Amino acid sequence: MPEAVSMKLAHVHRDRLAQLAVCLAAFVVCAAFAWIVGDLVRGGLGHLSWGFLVDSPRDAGRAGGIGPILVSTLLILLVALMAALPLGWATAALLAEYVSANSGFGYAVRYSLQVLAGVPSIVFGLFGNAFFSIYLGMGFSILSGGLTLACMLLPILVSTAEAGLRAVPDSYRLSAAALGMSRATTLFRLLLPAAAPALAAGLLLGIGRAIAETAALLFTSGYVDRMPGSLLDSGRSLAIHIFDLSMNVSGGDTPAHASVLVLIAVLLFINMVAMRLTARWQHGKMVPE
Amino acid sequence: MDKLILRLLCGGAGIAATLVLLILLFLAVESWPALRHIPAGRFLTDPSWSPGENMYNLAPMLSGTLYAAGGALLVAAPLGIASALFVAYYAPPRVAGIYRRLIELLAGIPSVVYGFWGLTTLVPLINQLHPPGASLLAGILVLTLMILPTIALTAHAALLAVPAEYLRGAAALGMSRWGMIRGVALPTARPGIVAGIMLAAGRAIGETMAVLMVTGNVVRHADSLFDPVRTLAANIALEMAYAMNDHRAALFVSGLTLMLMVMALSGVAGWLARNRHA
Amino acid sequence: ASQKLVLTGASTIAPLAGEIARRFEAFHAGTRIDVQTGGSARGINDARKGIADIGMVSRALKPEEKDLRAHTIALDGVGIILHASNPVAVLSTQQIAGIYTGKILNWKIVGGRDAPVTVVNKAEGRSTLELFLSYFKLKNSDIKPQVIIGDNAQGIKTVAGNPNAISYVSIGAAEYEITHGTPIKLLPLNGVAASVINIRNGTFPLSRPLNLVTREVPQGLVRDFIEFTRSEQVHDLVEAQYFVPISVR
Amino acid sequence: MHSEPEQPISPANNAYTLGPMQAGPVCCDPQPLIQVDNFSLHYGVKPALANITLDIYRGCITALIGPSGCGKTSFLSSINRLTDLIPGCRITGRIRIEGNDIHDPSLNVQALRRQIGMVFQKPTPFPLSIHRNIELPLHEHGITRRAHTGAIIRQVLQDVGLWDEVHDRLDAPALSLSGGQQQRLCIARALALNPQILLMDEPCSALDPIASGVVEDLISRLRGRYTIVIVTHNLAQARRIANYAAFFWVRGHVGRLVEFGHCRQIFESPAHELTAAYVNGARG
Amino acid sequence: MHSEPEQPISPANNAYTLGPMQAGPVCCDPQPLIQVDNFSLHYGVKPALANITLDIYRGCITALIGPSGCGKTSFLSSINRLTDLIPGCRITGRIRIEGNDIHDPSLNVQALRRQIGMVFQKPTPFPLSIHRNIELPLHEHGITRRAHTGAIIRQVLQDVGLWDEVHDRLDAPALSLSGGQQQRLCIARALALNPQILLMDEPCSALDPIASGVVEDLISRLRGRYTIVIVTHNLAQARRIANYAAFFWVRGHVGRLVEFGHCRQIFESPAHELTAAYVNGARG
Ligand SMILES: Nc1ncnc2c1ncn2[C@@H]1O[C@H](COP(=O)(O)OP(=O)(O)OP(=O)(O)O)[C@@H](O)[C@H]1O
Ligand SMILES: Nc1ncnc2c1ncn2[C@@H]1O[C@H](COP(=O)(O)OP(=O)(O)OP(=O)(O)O)[C@@H](O)[C@H]1O
Ligand SMILES: [Mg+2]
Ligand SMILES: [Mg+2]
Repeated sequence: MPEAVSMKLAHVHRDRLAQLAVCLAAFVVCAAFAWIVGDLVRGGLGHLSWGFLVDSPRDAGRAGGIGPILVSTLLILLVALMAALPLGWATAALLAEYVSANSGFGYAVRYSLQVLAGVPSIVFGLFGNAFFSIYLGMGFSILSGGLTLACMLLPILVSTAEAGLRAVPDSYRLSAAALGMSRATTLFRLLLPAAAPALAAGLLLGIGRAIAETAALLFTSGYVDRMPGSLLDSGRSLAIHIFDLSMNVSGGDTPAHASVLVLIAVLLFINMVAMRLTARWQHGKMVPE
Repeated sequence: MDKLILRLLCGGAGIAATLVLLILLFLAVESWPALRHIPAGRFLTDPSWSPGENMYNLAPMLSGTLYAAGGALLVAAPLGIASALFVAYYAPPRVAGIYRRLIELLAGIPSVVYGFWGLTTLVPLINQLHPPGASLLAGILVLTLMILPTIALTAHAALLAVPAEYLRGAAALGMSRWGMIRGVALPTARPGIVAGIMLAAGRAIGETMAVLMVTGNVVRHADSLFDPVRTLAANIALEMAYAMNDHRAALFVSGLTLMLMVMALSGVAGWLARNRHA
Repeated sequence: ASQKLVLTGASTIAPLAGEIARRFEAFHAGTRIDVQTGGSARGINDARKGIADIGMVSRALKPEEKDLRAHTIALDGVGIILHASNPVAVLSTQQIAGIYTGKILNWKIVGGRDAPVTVVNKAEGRSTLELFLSYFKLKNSDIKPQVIIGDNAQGIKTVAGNPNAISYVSIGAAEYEITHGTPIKLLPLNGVAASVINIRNGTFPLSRPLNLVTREVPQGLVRDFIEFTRSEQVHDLVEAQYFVPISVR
Repeated sequence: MHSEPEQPISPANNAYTLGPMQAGPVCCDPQPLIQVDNFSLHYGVKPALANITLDIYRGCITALIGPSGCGKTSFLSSINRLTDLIPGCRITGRIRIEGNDIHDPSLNVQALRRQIGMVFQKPTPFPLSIHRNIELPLHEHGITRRAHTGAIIRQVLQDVGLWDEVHDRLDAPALSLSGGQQQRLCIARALALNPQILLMDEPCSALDPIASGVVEDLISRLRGRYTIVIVTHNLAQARRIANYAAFFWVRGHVGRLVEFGHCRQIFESPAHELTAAYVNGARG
Repeated sequence: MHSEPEQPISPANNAYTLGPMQAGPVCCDPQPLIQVDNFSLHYGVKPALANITLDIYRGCITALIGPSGCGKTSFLSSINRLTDLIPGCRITGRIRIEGNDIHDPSLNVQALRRQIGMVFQKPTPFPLSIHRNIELPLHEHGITRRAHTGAIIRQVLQDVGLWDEVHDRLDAPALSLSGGQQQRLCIARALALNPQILLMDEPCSALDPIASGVVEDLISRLRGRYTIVIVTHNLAQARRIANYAAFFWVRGHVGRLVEFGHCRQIFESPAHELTAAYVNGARG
C-alpha cells in the first residue's frame, strides 16, 4: 500500500511536470511570434499609406510604392488558379469518386501528387525556367510564372478537395445509387455541394501559398518592377519585391517592412476567410444524427 | 454523360500525374551535359565548388542542407508536438482557439518574411555573439520557425483524430492527463505525427529564400553553429541567374539531388504508413 | 502595337540601364524596356541564346566571347569597401590578398580594432569577382569568405550592416550609396583613390568598361536604344550613377 | 405511373388492406418474385456468401436473420446490385427478378435500382430540404412536372405518416428531423419511385423504441403493396412482422443460408439445430 | 489492493455467489450506496436533466430506461464526473457515494473514477495489445509489479470469460477481437481496477444477439460483487437482469425521472401512466 501511495505521488508530479513543459513550449512559440510581428509592425507601419499601395516604385524601391507589384502578383495568381483549379478539382473528383485507391491508375496519380507536394519550390523554379520560359519560349513572364505556380498548387488543391469529397458520408453515395441516380448527378448535385466549403477552403489555402511564393518565381516571372502591359511581360511579385529590397537595396528595409505588412495583411485576411469556411464545414458535419 | 465525364476527369488526372514525370524529365535533360562531362564521383570528391575553375563538389552543400534541416527538426519537433498537445488537451477552449489560429498564421507567413526578419533581427544579434552572424545557427532558427507550424498542425490533426471514446475510456479509468496522453493519445496519433515530421523535413530540405538570406552561403563544411553554410537550394537560387553550360547543368544536378532526397523521404513516409497498416 | 526590349545581365549596369530606359521610353512612345539583373555571365548567355535582346556585361569581352558585339556605354572601377566606422584607412595589395585568403583574420593586424574580419565575397560568375581575382592574382578556391553575396547592392548592404566586414564592389555603385548616406567608405588602391576622376583619367588600376552586348549587328529598336545610351543625352544619368560617360574621355 | 393520391392502395393490385399486424403468409401471394440461385459473393479473395438459393415471394415480408457478419447486408445489396460500388466485389450464380437475370449485361442498372427501393440502417437523408430529398430522385428519373412531383411527395409522406408532422416545413433541412422521422423520410423517398421491391437493412436499429415502433407499424402496413426484404437483429420484430424468414450463419468464415421457411415454422419448429439454438438462445 | 487471484470473491465482502440469473432484489443488499439528491444538469444554457432524486442500492443491478435523449447517458456520466470533460456542462444538486459528496473540491477525481468502472455503448478498447489494454490503467494507478499485474489480468479475463479465448494471443491488437470480445475486454479492463461500482451504457446494443447474450450473462454474474447501473433500450433485457429500474422521460425538453422502483413493479404494475405506456407500447 505505501508503495502504491508513493507511486501515485510520483504520477501527480509527472503530470504537473508535463503540464509545465507543454505550457512553456506554447509560451515560447507565442513569444517568438510576438517578437517577429512586433519587429515587422514597428519597422513598417509608419511607411504605409494609400500612396504606397498605388504608386510605382522609384529609386530601386526605396521610394514610391508597390502598385505595379500588387498588379503583377494578382495576375500571376490568376494565371495559376485558372490553370490549376479545373485540373485539380477534376483529379480530386476522379480520385475520390471513380477510381479505387488500389487501382493502378489511382495509385499512380496519388503517388505522383504526393511527390509533387514535396518538391521544393526552387525545383519548380528550375523546371519552370527550363520548360515554360525556355522550352515553350514564354521567357520571363507572368504567364510562365503563373503556370509554374499552378504546378505547385495542384497537389494542395487536389488533396483538400479529395479530403472534402471523402468526408461526405458514404451513405449519400449508397442511397443515391439505390435510388437509381447516375454518378454524374450524384457528383454534381450531392457530393460537390456537400464538399463546397472544403473546396473553398482549399482554394484559399492555395491562394495563400501562391502569394507567399518566391523561389519558384525568381527564374520564371522575373523581377521587373513596372506595371505589366500583358501576360507576356515580366512582373515582380510582392514576395520577390521584399526579397530584393531586403537583400539588394541598402536603405530598403523600411519599404520592405511596409511590403511585408501588406503581404501579411492579405494572408491574414485569406486565412480568416478560410477558417470561417472550414468552421462552417465542420459545423455542417455536426448536424445531429 | 457518365462516360464523358469520366473521360474528362481521367484527362485532368492524367495531366496531373504526368507533371512529376515532366519535371523529372526536364531536370534530367538539363542536368545531362554535366552528368556526361563530369563523372558522378566528382560531385563528391572535387576539391571545392568552384564552377569557374571546373570544380563541382556538392558535398559541403549536402552537409549544409542536412545540418540545417536536421537542426531545425530537432528544435521544432518537440516544440511542435508540445504545441499540439497544448491546443488539444491543456489550454482552455478559448485559449486553444486563439493559439491554434496563431499557429495557422505562422504557417501562412511566407518564407521570404522569415528570411527578412532573420536578416534584420537574428543575424545582427548572432553577430554580436559570434561574428559573422550569417550562420548555420541563423538558418536553423529561421527554419525552425518555418516548420514548427507544419509539425504542430499535423500533430494536432492527428490528435484530433484520436477517437473521443479512447479519451473518455481513459478518463473513466481514472487516468491522469499525462497518463492519458502518453498511454493512449500519442501512440494512437503517432503515424500522423511522424508523417507531419516527414513533411516538415521535406520542407526544411527544400526551403530556399529564408535560408539564402541568413546563412552566409559560404560553400564549406560547417565546424560550428556559428559557421556560415550554403544549402543545395540556396546554391541554385544564388547562382542560377547567370549560370551557363556545365555550371547551369550542375545546378540542375543539385535540383535533381534535392528532388530525389524529397522523393526518398516521401517513400520512407509511405513505407512507414503501410507498415503500420500491415 | 508596342515594341519591347529585354535587357539582362550585370547588376552594375542594371540601375543605369533602367534610368536610361525610362528616358528612352519617354522619347519613344509605345516602347517598353525591361531590365533584369543577374550578372555579366547571364548577360552573355541570354544575349547569345536570344533570351534577351541586349546583354549587360560589366567587363571587356573575353576571347571566347568574340561572337558577340560589345557596345561600351561607360567606364567603372572595382573598389574595396569597409564600414564607415572602421578606423583602417589604407590596405596594401598584400594585406588585401592576405585578408581574402584567410591569412589575416583580425583587423588588429592591419592597424584596426581588435575584431575578427568578416570577408564578403561575390558569387561565381560575377565579373566584379573575375576582375578582383585577376588583379590580386588569386583563385576563387583560395578565398576564405564568411559571406557570399550576389549583387553589388547586396555587398554594400552587408558591409553597411557589419562594422567589421570588407568587400569589393563597383565604384559607381559605392559612390552612389555613399552620397545617399550609406555608412561605407572606399579604400584607395595602390595609393590611388577610388573615385570617378581617377577612372576618368585612367590612373585607377582596377577599372573596366561597361558594355551592352548583342548577338548581331544592332537593327531597329535595338540600334536606336544602344545609340541612345552612348549619346550625350544620357550623360547626366551616367554621371548620376558615378560612372564615367564614354564620349567624354 | 403512381397511384392516385386520394386512394393509396389500389385494390386491383392486391387484396391487402390496412389492418392489425399479423404474422404468417396470410396476406401475400406465394409466387416467387425474386429467385436466387446458387449465389455466391466474394470481397476480393475473401468469400462472404456461398451457395445461397432461395425464393422471395411477391407481396410478402421476408426477414433475414443471423449473427453479425453472416452476410445479410451483402445479400441485400446484391439484389439491387449495390455491390457493384464495392471495388473487388465478385459474384457467381444467378439472381432473377420476374425471371430476368439482374446481371444481364444489357440490363440498365439505374432502371433496376429504381424498381427496388432500399432503406439503410442509419437514416440517410441527403443534406437538402425535406422536399428536395424526394424531388431529386424523381427529377433524375424524368418526373419533372411540378404538379406531378408535388402530388407524389404528398402521397408518400402520407403513406409513411410524416405528412402531418412536416407538411408546414417541407423546406426545412431534412437533417433537422428526428431519427425516426428521418428514417420514415428515407422510406418515403424510396416509395416515391414506386418500386416493386423494398430492401430494408435493420431499419429500426438506430431508433429509440418509440420511433422504432412507428416504423415497424409502417412496414407492416406496406405488406402486400411491396415485396419487402428486411434484415433485423431483433428476433421479436422479425416474428411480429415477417411472413418468411431466412436464417444465415457463418461456417468456415463464409455466410451460408441455413434455413428458409415460414416465419412461424422458423421460430417455433426450426428444422435445423443451429436455427433452434439461435432463435432460443439469442437474447438480442 | 486487489483480491487474491485464486479466490475471486471474498465472502467477507458480500454474500453473493455466482448462480443462475434471477430478477428481483433477492441477492442484493437494500442499502443505498449512491444517493442522488435533486440533481440537475445543463449543457451550456440547455438543461438536460432536472431534479433527479433516487438511491442506488449496493450490489444490485439498476436499469435506466427511457426514450432516446432523455438523459440516461448524461446521468450515468455524472456519477463518475465524466461530465467534467464536456465544456460548458454545469450541475446542481448532490450525488453522494457512501455518504461522500462527489463534487467535494478536496476529492481526487482520479481516485473517484478508479472506484467506478464504466463501459460504453461502443466497445472502446485502446488501439494497443489486449494485455496492454488492462496493464495501462493498472500502471497508471501504481500497480506495476509484473507478477501482480499478470495475476490481475488473468483473473479479470477469466471473470469475463475471455481467458480461454485469448490467453494465447495476449499481445495481439485488441482491435482484432470481435465486437463482443472487445466489449468483454472493456469490462475486464474496468474490473481490473477493482471498482465498487460499474456503470454500463447500453453495453449490448452494438453487439449481435449471441455476443449480446454472453455479455448479458456476464453482467448477471457480476451482480452482488459490484453495484451496477446499466442503461438499456432493450426492455426485455432490463427485465431479465435488473433488480431496480428507473424510468426517465423528456418533459419540456428536459429529462426527468418519472418512476423508480423494483424491476417487477415497473414492468408489471407501473405507478405512472407514462411508464405503463412505455413498457407496453415500446417494441424495441
Ligand atoms: N466492403 C467490404 N469489403 C470486404 N469485406 C466486406 C465488405 N463488406 C462486408 N465485408 C465482409 O463480409 C462479411 C459479411 O458482411 P455483411 O456486412 O454482409 O454482414 P451482416 O450480416 O450484414 O453483418 P451485420 O449484422 O453486422 O450488419 C463480413 O465478414 C464482412 O467483414
Ligand atoms: N455534449 C453535449 N452537449 C450538448 N448537449 C448534449 C451533449 N450530450 C448530450 N446532450 C443533450 O442532452 C440530452 C440528453 O442526452 P443523453 O445523451 O444523455 O441522452 P440518452 O438518454 O443517453 O439518449 P440515447 O438513448 O440516444 O443514448 C439530449 O437532448 C442531448 O442532445
Ligand atoms: Mg449489416
Ligand atoms: Mg445515451
